[in-house]
Amino acid sequence: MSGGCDGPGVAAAIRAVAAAIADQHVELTRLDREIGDGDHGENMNRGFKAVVAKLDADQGMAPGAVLKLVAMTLMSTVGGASGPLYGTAFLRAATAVGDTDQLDAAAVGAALAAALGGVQARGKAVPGDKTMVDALVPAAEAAQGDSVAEVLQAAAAAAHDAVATTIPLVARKGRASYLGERSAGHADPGATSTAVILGALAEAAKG
Amino acid sequence: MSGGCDGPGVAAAIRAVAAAIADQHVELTRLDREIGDGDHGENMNRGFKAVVAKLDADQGMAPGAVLKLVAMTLMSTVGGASGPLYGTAFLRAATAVGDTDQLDAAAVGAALAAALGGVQARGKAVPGDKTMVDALVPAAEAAQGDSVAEVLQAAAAAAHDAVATTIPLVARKGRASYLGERSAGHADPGATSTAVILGALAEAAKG
Amino acid sequence: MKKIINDPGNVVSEALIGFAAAHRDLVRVNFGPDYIVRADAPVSGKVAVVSGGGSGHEPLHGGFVGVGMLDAAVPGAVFTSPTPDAVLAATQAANGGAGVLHIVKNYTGDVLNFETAAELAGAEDIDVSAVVINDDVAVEDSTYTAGRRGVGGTVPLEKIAGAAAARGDDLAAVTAIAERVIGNVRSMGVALTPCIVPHSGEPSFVLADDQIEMGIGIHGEPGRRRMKMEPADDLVADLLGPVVQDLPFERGDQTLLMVNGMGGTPLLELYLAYGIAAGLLEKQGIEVSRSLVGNYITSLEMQGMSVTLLRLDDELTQLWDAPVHTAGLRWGM
Amino acid sequence: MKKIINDPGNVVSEALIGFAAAHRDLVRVNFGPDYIVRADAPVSGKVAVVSGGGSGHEPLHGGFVGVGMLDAAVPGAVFTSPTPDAVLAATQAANGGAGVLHIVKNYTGDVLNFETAAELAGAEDIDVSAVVINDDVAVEDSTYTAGRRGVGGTVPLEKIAGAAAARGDDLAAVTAIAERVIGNVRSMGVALTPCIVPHSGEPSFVLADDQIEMGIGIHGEPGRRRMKMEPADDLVADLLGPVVQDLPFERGDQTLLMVNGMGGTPLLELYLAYGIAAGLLEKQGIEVSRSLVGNYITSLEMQGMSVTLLRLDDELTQLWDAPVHTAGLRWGM
Ligand SMILES: Nc1ncnc2c1ncn2[C@@H]1O[C@H](COP(=O)(O)OP(=O)(O)O)[C@@H](O)[C@H]1O
Ligand SMILES: Nc1ncnc2c1ncn2[C@@H]1O[C@H](COP(=O)(O)OP(=O)(O)O)[C@@H](O)[C@H]1O
Ligand SMILES: [Mg+2]
Ligand SMILES: [Mg+2]
Ligand SMILES: [Mg+2]
Ligand SMILES: [Mg+2]
Repeated sequence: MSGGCDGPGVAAAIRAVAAAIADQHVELTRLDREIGDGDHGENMNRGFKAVVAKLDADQGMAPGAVLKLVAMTLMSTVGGASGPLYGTAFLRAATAVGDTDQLDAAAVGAALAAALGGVQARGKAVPGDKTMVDALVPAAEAAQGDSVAEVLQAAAAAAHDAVATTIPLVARKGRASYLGERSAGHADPGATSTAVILGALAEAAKG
Repeated sequence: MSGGCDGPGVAAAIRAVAAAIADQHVELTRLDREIGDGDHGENMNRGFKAVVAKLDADQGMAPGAVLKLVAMTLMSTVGGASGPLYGTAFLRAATAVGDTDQLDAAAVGAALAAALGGVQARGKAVPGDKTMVDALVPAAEAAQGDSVAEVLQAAAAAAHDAVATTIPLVARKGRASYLGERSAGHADPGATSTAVILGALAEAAKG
Repeated sequence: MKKIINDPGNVVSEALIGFAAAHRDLVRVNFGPDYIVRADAPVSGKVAVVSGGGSGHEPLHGGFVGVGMLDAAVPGAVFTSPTPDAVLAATQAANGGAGVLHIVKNYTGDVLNFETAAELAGAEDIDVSAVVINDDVAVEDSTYTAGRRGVGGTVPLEKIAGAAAARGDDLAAVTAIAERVIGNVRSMGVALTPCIVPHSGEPSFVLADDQIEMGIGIHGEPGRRRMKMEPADDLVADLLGPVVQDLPFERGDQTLLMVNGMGGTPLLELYLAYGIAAGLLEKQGIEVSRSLVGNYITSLEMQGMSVTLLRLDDELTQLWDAPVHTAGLRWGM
Repeated sequence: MKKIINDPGNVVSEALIGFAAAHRDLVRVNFGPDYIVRADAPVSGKVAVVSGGGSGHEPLHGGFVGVGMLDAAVPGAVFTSPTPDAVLAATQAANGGAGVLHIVKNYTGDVLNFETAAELAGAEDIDVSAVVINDDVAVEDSTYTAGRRGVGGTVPLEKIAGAAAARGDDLAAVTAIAERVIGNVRSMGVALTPCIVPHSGEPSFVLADDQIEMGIGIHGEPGRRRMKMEPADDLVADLLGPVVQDLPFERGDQTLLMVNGMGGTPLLELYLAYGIAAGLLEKQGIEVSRSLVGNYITSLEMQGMSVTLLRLDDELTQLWDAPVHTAGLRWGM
């Protein structure tokens, strides 16, 4: 991360995520209109805008504290299905990194695995259900490397590729499941936002 | 009138009116949509259909009785502004012809004048207000001739010509008045239905 | 046109069948001529309050038949005044011997048909008095028109006149109360979209995607002017301004504020508009002591709203608060 | 998109301002986090009933806060579940010491957010129990979906659970009554037109001029199938059939029949549909002993309707009849 993997570096990476979500929110909403209720981009954008405001107010936190702040803010501003899911993901990630001052490659990999575990514990989705889990599972598996940048790069690439794999799937969880066969042929909005988030983190880590 | 100007003849003429209204009701409604609430054709058609049903049930009435039956039926089936107005018109016409068995030219002229009087008493419209009065006034004035056919022919022609004169008028009575200046440029639905009625009567009288 | 109907010609009578079934504890419905009366009509010795008009404005008027409001309602075809024979029959069915008040909205058709019915009722020795509500300030020039239309104010008028009759006022007194409401109530409405009358099948008018019709009546009759859609703050100010100026309502007045939907506008938007209107009135020192938000006098599926303001005195407030039990308005019982 | 709003981002909070102003005798509204509570909350010693969900379904849920129904409601953004902190705050505000029942409609977002809130409330020693309503028979295959959605049945559920709490039942008993309602209520809906979420600005789906979406949820989620528009007789039969077969409702059952509008359908059409539904049930020997017709759980300005049938026993009937005073449902007081 440009500022390294200390607290400010993580905060900067989260700001990059907020910018990427702001950039993509119309597209995320469009995807959600196809197979959901047309609010996913709006939900995520509202959440990450609130995160940025909180980061502005409270600087100099350790990585874990930043992730916990993201978790609590998403939880209390996003709503919908994705709010508690991403909230839980960041909360578990925060717990995983503990109170270290500096994240390393292993810590990031562990955080990603914890995040995935949290999403699955809350949402009960399995791979193939056409949810964000379909992006998180390959991302967590791919999260290997010698540096934080490498780990995130690998995870982001895997998540990015996973988005396309959700297109043919018939949804079995979330609102899209009500479409049955009609949900096939569209990318899952939550898998897409997962790819956007990981992509922004990876970019930020490259510095 | 084909069957003469006795009761059955008048009844036959009224059936001809009903047929003409049925024929023109879509156009009357279209006109009313332009400057009213889009129901005039429907209202008149509902009324004259009911009239025909009553004529079927009760045959052999004298001219005055036929006109009174038309009046009461229109009054109780048309609704809107035109219902009580046409109802009153036919009621006054019935009173004017009295219990004669056979209408002559003078009786028809007097009936038309009485009808006009009734419409104006009820509706308080004066010529130029863009209402059925604008067709009835010239019709009553023109209602001259040696035979019933001639009288009705003259009245119908005057009413027919009067329809066009309502086009530039700004309405001052009825629903169209709410349009103010915007009511100009459209023929008045009630003046048009008056022309349709008189036209059908005149045709019937030709035999 | 997609409507939940069978034959467009039978919409009103089929809806009446459903209304009768849903509210059999409250009303009786007569078919041919069509009218709705209180289940316990006639109430002997009580002035009866009867109203009516074209259908398509539900819950008005049938939804206001019941204890403490209307004794009978006469529904015409959609947007078409009922006929005198139907009004007469409803008047007879409601008459409890103390006379009948006709509440008539000022539309030529309603006025003429109720007038004729009142003459017929008079011939049968029923005491009828009539009031004509004309609260629509959108009609600026009443000399060169059929006069101001009866719109939103009809709802508090029917409630308050009904309450006066329920407490035992005689016909002259109920009529006087009704006239007092008419003298103190003003309204204006706006349409965002047209509506489609079932038998016509065509929109009543056409508006561009960014256009609204300001000052609309309740049948899709045109209003003051077409204008560009604007934010709710401006829209509500444009409706409320002429309403307040007309009476005029003044600092210190106690009022009933009614924000009414035209049928197709979500309640969420109506509450939003109510908040704006209440805020504007507060700034002018006009107190809102009673309120009503919802779809009460509608134009089928039209999107839009109207604002009605009624100046209250203690007696009108009491009558507004009095118990009422109808399909469309209920409290205190 | 023409809507009576200012900034699409502020629709819910501006509507809450209006709601608070219009119903200050009935409710208090908290902003940030947003929730609505009874004016006299918490009612000490009474079980509190709390519900919530995305906005845009008004009067549900805020319109059902008051005496005899909900103690608090938590409105999310339009069509978006509220967040756990808001649900927690409402739970705290409503809690009178006898525990809190969460009424949750079965949508992933609602379930997850209420679950999280319940965990948080538990950590603060508030007794919370939750019921999840899933009455939408349009979802045929609940194994391969997020399960049946909570739709029209939510309205009688909130009324009856609220009445049980009002008569003094403890948390276990109120929960059991709520589960009994859920076990006996079934619904299905149809959309004639889509609706437009303010911040999206685009219709939730697109239907041809003669097409309808049968089995729709309350957010414009798709239903069982797209089909050609049909006469009301067929449409109502297509909605009622699956509802009756599912429980199944049987000859001799006493029921509450609710015909609900999706927000943009005229009341005239809803009554017409009610008449058809009541007639079909009568033919099957299913008795309609209570009824509700109107817009109670809506999808903004969507045109369409839903049919809900609840099998009643004496106790459920008594609880339905018990006094209620809320903005959206009121009787007996
Ligand atoms: N049970 C679940 N587990 C994991 N992810 C889920 C689950 N349900 C929904 N999602 C994700 O949430 C996304 C939708 O989020 P969003 O639109 O914000 O919420 P809502 O569906 O409540 O409107 C879906 O695209 C999907 O990826
Ligand atoms: N006061 C009046 N005097 C005479 N004719 C009138 C008056 N008011 C309205 N009309 C006539 O009635 C016609 C409209 O009739 P109709 O559409 O059936 O009734 P409504 O206006 O109640 O819908 C107008 O075109 C006009 O000719
Ligand atoms: Mg969504
Ligand atoms: Mg007309
Ligand atoms: Mg009309
Ligand atoms: Mg949502």
